[in-house]
Amino acid sequence: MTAPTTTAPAGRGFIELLLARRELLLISVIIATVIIFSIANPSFLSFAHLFGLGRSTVYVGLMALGVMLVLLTGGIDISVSAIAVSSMYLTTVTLMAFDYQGTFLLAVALAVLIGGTLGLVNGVLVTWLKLPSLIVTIGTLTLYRGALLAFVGTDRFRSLPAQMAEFSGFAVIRTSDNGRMVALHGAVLILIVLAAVLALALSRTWWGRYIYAIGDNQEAAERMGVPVRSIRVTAFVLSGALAGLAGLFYAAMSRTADPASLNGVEMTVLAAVVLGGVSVTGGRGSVLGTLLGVLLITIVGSSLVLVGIPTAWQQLFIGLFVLFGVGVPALRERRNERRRGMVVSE
Amino acid sequence: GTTEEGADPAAPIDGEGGGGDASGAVVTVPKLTGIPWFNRMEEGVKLYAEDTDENAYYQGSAEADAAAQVRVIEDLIASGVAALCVTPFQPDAVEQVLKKAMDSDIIVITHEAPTIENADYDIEAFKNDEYGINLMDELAKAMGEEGEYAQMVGSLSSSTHMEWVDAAKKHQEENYPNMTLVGDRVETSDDAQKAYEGMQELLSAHPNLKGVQGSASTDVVGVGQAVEEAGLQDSIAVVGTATPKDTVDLLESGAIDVIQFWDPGFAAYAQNVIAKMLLDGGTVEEGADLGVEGYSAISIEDKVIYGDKAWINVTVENSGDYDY
Amino acid sequence: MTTDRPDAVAPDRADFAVRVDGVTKTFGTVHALDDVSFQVRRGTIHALVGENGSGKSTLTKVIAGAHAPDSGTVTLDGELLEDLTPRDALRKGVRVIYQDFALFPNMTVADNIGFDGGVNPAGLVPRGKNIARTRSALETLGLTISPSTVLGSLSTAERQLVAIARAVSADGRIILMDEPTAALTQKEIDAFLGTVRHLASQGLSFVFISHKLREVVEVADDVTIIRDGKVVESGPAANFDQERISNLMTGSAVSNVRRESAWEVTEKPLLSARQMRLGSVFADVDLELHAGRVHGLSGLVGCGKIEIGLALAGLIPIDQGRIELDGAPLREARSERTIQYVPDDRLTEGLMLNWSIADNIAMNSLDQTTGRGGLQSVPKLGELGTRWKERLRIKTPTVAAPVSALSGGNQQRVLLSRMLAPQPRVLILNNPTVGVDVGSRAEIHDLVRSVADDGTAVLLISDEPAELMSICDDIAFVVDGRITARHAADEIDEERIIDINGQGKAA
Amino acid sequence: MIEARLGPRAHIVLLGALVVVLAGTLSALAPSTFPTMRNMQSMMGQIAPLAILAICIGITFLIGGIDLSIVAVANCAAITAALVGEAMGPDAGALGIMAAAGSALVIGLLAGLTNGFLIATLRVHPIPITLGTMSVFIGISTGITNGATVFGNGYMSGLSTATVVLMPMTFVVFLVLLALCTGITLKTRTGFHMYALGESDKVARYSRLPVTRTIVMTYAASGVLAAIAGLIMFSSTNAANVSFASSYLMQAILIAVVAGIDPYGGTGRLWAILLGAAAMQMLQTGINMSLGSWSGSAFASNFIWGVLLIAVLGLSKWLSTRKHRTREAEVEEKLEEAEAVGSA
Ligand SMILES: Nc1ncnc2c1ncn2[C@@H]1O[C@H](COP(=O)(O)OP(=O)(O)OP(=O)(O)O)[C@@H](O)[C@H]1O
Ligand SMILES: Nc1ncnc2c1ncn2[C@@H]1O[C@H](COP(=O)(O)OP(=O)(O)OP(=O)(O)O)[C@@H](O)[C@H]1O
Ligand SMILES: [Mg+2]
Ligand SMILES: [Mg+2]
Repeated sequence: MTAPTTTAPAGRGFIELLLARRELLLISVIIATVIIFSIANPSFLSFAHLFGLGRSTVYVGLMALGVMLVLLTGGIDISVSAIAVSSMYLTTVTLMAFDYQGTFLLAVALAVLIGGTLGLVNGVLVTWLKLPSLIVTIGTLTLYRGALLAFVGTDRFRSLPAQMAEFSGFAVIRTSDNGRMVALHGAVLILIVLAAVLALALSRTWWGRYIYAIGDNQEAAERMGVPVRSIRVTAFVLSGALAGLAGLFYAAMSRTADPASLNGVEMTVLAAVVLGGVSVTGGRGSVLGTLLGVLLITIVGSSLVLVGIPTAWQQLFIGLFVLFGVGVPALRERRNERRRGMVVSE
Repeated sequence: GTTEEGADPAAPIDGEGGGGDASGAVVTVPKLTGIPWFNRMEEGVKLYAEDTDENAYYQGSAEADAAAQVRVIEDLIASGVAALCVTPFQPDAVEQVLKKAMDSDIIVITHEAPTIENADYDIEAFKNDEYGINLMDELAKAMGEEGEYAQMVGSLSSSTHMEWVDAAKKHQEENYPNMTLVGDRVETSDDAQKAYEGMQELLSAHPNLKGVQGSASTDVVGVGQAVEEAGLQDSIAVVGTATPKDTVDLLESGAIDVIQFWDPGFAAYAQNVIAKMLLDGGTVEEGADLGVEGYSAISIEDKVIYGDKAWINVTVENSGDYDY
Repeated sequence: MTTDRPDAVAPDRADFAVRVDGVTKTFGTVHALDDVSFQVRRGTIHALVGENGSGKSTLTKVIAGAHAPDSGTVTLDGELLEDLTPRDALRKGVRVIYQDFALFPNMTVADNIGFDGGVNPAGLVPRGKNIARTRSALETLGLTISPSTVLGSLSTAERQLVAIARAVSADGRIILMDEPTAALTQKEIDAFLGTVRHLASQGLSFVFISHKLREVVEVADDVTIIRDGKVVESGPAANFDQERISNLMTGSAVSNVRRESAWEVTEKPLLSARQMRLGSVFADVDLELHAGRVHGLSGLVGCGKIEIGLALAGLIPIDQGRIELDGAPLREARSERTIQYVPDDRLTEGLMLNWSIADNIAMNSLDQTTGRGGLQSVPKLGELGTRWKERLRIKTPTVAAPVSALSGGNQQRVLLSRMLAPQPRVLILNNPTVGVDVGSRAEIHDLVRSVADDGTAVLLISDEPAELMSICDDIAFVVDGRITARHAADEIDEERIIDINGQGKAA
Repeated sequence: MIEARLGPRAHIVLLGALVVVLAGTLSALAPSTFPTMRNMQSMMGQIAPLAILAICIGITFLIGGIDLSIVAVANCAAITAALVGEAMGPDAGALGIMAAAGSALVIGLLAGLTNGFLIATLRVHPIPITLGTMSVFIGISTGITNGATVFGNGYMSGLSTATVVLMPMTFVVFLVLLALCTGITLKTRTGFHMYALGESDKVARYSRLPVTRTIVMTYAASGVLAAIAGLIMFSSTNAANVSFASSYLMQAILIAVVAGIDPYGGTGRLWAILLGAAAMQMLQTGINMSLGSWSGSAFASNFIWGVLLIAVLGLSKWLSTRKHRTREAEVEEKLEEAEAVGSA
């Protein structure tokens, strides 16, 4: 080619590579954190702690995958925590009304269905009313939760349907750690499998390409024949369905159906997703990055005590990680844009 | 001020929606609405209203937020209630709005806030240190009076929780020399999931842990679940404040040994009785019987009214006796 | 009109790959297409020519289903399609190279070339096939880009080639190409046109839009000329030569007015650049702008001429070199008001489309709309707007109307008003007559000349040789980020300009 | 001339009507308690800090941004005021008040400058940035206070108890700030730049408006306003805690959006926040008063808010697109007339 080209980013050594691939940057940060933490307290690397960490990532991780999808299309979904709690509670209340004692799968199906429906409402409001998704989902956030508490009930249930309660003990690996039974919760595997399926769908199916295309350049996507509206709706529906699943898992794993729970989780989810490198303007981000973002936030959120930092400082670290994770790649991007004469400054 | 009207005996008692007339009413304000503990409190208020035919009802904010509670109280003052029975979310945060209420001649009775300034009376089911000491006795009994234990509180800024754990710790140091407190107090934000995660961390950090004392009503729920999953029902003792309904399964499995609580419904009932007494121009006497379980011979210290050690201990044997 | 123009060449109706009948398309208040009829014979290359803003792209978009026409019909491959959508057009084998490329910057080259918006979303992406297809497409065009490069890191010319590769590699039957050669060097153009001819011989049909008339007469089988949204002439290429085409495009014999009243070159330039360099965008650039003179900057799309203008305006930083205004470094010269830059894309870079005309004009002259107490005054805003409305003859009943309600020419006048209102000493214009009709264009040219006559230093960046010829005093040529030649405007002609630009790096 | 910047008039009419209908209905439902001076004062006092936070959202919306850190900043500022007040001792008097309030405002300013600086230089969307700084500010406040409530010595309570012309002082502070911000946005160059930046940051940059300065100033103002809201909350509770008012962020956003300020920037009237805040407060008070004894009442207002938000925005969008079309048609008509006259 004869026109001026930019130097390939890979040519600039390890640091440049790290900065270019958010996943690599996150992995390095996570490895560094793990090394530091396990030096400070070797029990960080115990099965008990690692399994615990895995379990803590589940519900935030599921919601994060959904939010990631919506962000990829250039929208935003703030309402996931309300969808999660609504589907979980409605499912539980319904099952308990019928004194249901059958398989947990029905509960899963119901929660996913309710979550998906609430997500569909978001999607339809966004695409048909042509309102910004930020506004719509802030509206439905308060609406869903308000409706749930005002019209469905506020009672917290601790005696869940038997199969649902049993799910809290659903373990895939069991071992004994200092005489204590520790188990890797099955939900961790479910999260990983779902994430893998989603990652495959995003990279291998046209649906996935369309999700990225819409966030990347919506006009081009329209001109290339992508059914933009319906694809955007699917992102909201999946986000709702994943949130529904997250809510159900949260309730089953804590064996409590509490309609007041999960309040404010949307902020943690959003923080994890943007830390994972998903662009809030769409078109960029990956499943792996999202999971790594969730993992990093979970590590910071649940291991500081182990290394002797008071929980009080936890938020500070999360904030710094987010700023660092978002800021450093941005600086690099700005520099590249500058070099290519793309930035119009004052 | 509207106190001259007193409570209107003819006012309808309103259970399900509809506009209850606020003016002249005695209104009970919980920390927040929608959690079982305060749902029970609401039942107490309803019971009182039925028993006495007074215009008494229950109203609170949807959020676990001191500022939101203040706004509910503001609205109630503006709508001309006669008396407020408040369980402050954070006692110090409501001082000013309660002062405003007192300045508008509204009777103010608080609960779970023995140090409050702007109230006619505060009512406590018991003395907090005695409650904490009793919890420690239960814990020591379950641990065989030896080993490491940890303490959890809903929030480090909750004065009652802190009084319980402080008194318990002091009592342990004086009476159970073979027990040791490990770790910082774990803060759980009244969230069972946080308590669960906190317990997992405690187990990792202190493999020899033998006991846990919980404070918030969600603490032992999370802790019990962690214990059950770790298969440590028999080696770790768990005691703390909770409601029977929340813990029945964990008590049965042995993950929780003892729960201790008081009945928020009766406390609210007692608050309402005192409020009514004051509205009628009466005074509260030492040893008086408020006509509700646990408050048959109250004691008064300064502005704080104590019930007769009105706490309840529940183990697996009697867990079926309560439906809240 | 041409609607029922007898088809001397192809009498059989079904032989048309594309047939457009009576299409009208209005945006806001203006007719972008006015009762246009147009046919493309199967297996031919049909050139569509017209001035900037005459409606060529709009027609392309109507055929591709990207714009719904207000009235009229589109027939593809003999099938009349109601409510044509991009999806329908794709199914009928229509592939488009859009003028703005319509690519996905965050995706790789292979993902862009293999992208297919018309299939079932649940289907699998044939990744291996896409990569193979990408390889072969890039090869045919003589490209050495790796298929896994992220598109966003490519240069404009490379992106254009990717867009071409995408259109020709998919199994389309009708290919619409909106200025596909704008960013390419002569060598690349030759390779590209070879490919097009080859594909046409295999039965593919092409619509080819270009401003380079030489290419048009060289490659086209048929030619249609469009002016102000109307078809003015259509027929076999043999009927046209370059001269005739350009006369038909502009509606009159081109009056090659040259500027004569230029000021003498003064000893000290008003704005000067020495050895400017910016990354891989441009290097070793020396330029001097003198009061009262119009300096032209010519080059292919993406050659760096626009960035040079931006750098001179202080809008992008440079890595090396000095820019001086009146002998003082630019940063210290506080240039905000003294240098004004007029971007070419008035829709996204120049104007606040929803805002009123007055607001747009006042944007850079808020000191003139300050009323009592140093506060902004709405009446004064209106006065300023009205003053400029009259001065530049903006056709609008009120300056409170939104800019979006104006025609392209009038929008451009609003933009120029904004830039002239603060009375700049240096004016940098980037294609100031894009999408502007002939009359307005002449007026804008007059305006630029008169602004220069008043002592302003003007830098004119233009893709149009005719425009450069008609207003510039000197012209510098940018190839691959370097100034390769400088000529006085009266030394050269349009052909020569195209030649110099097309030389590429090799030269 | 500036109508495009203000946004559709239909919206204001709609919102105004909503406020009037709400006031009328509630007065009719509770004639002895709702339309009383005491209740009006109480409502004004309650809404003041929230409404000031809504101004923060409003001005950042105007430039096409958003500030998620406001509640964290408000609490940070209140905690600072409490700690400084404590350090000055109970007898510091006016000096103590000034030091406490001053340091809170400085904290707000610093927080805002940090936000603005990061957003302007990194050019990252403000959501991730202010989400990050929100966590940082919460983290610092939690770390310093250990999560505990810190108390004042009552010297600020004057702010929350004083009244001016029958209105609570805090509400007057809100009105003054709102008037100031409305004036600045509509009447000054900076305001023009804010609108321009929100309408299109690309155009603003190409036309050399001081973009960085505008961004930094707006977020700085947001920080200071948040600090003032924090001081007001502190004055009315005499206590500060990192978790106070956690529900205010979403509510402030709701008010700003309902007030018709476009979250994508460039359009809106700040003063409409008064209407939005009034509607929100009346709704809440109305529900508290008329449905107080229904156990769902505390949540019903959230539900109604969600419905209202989507309804008001959907409706005004619909009305304004219709209006937009008619406006363009009008211009076209006039143009044609003018041409007819010209050619005649
Ligand atoms: N998206 C748009 N928004 C507003 N106006 C538009 C848009 N697209 C085209 N136009 C207007 O329609 C007119 C016709 O534009 P079109 O792009 O069809 O011209 P063109 O002949 O392709 O010009 P060029 O040679 O510059 O590409 C232009 O003058 C422009 O002002
Ligand atoms: N996609 C679009 N969306 C909205 N408006 C558009 C679009 N495309 C074009 N326009 C509007 O259509 C008009 C473009 O018309 P165009 O430039 O072809 O007019 P014109 O007749 O050539 O006018 P002039 O003679 O002044 O150049 C402008 O008003 C432009 O704002
Ligand atoms: Mg035109
Ligand atoms: Mg075009």
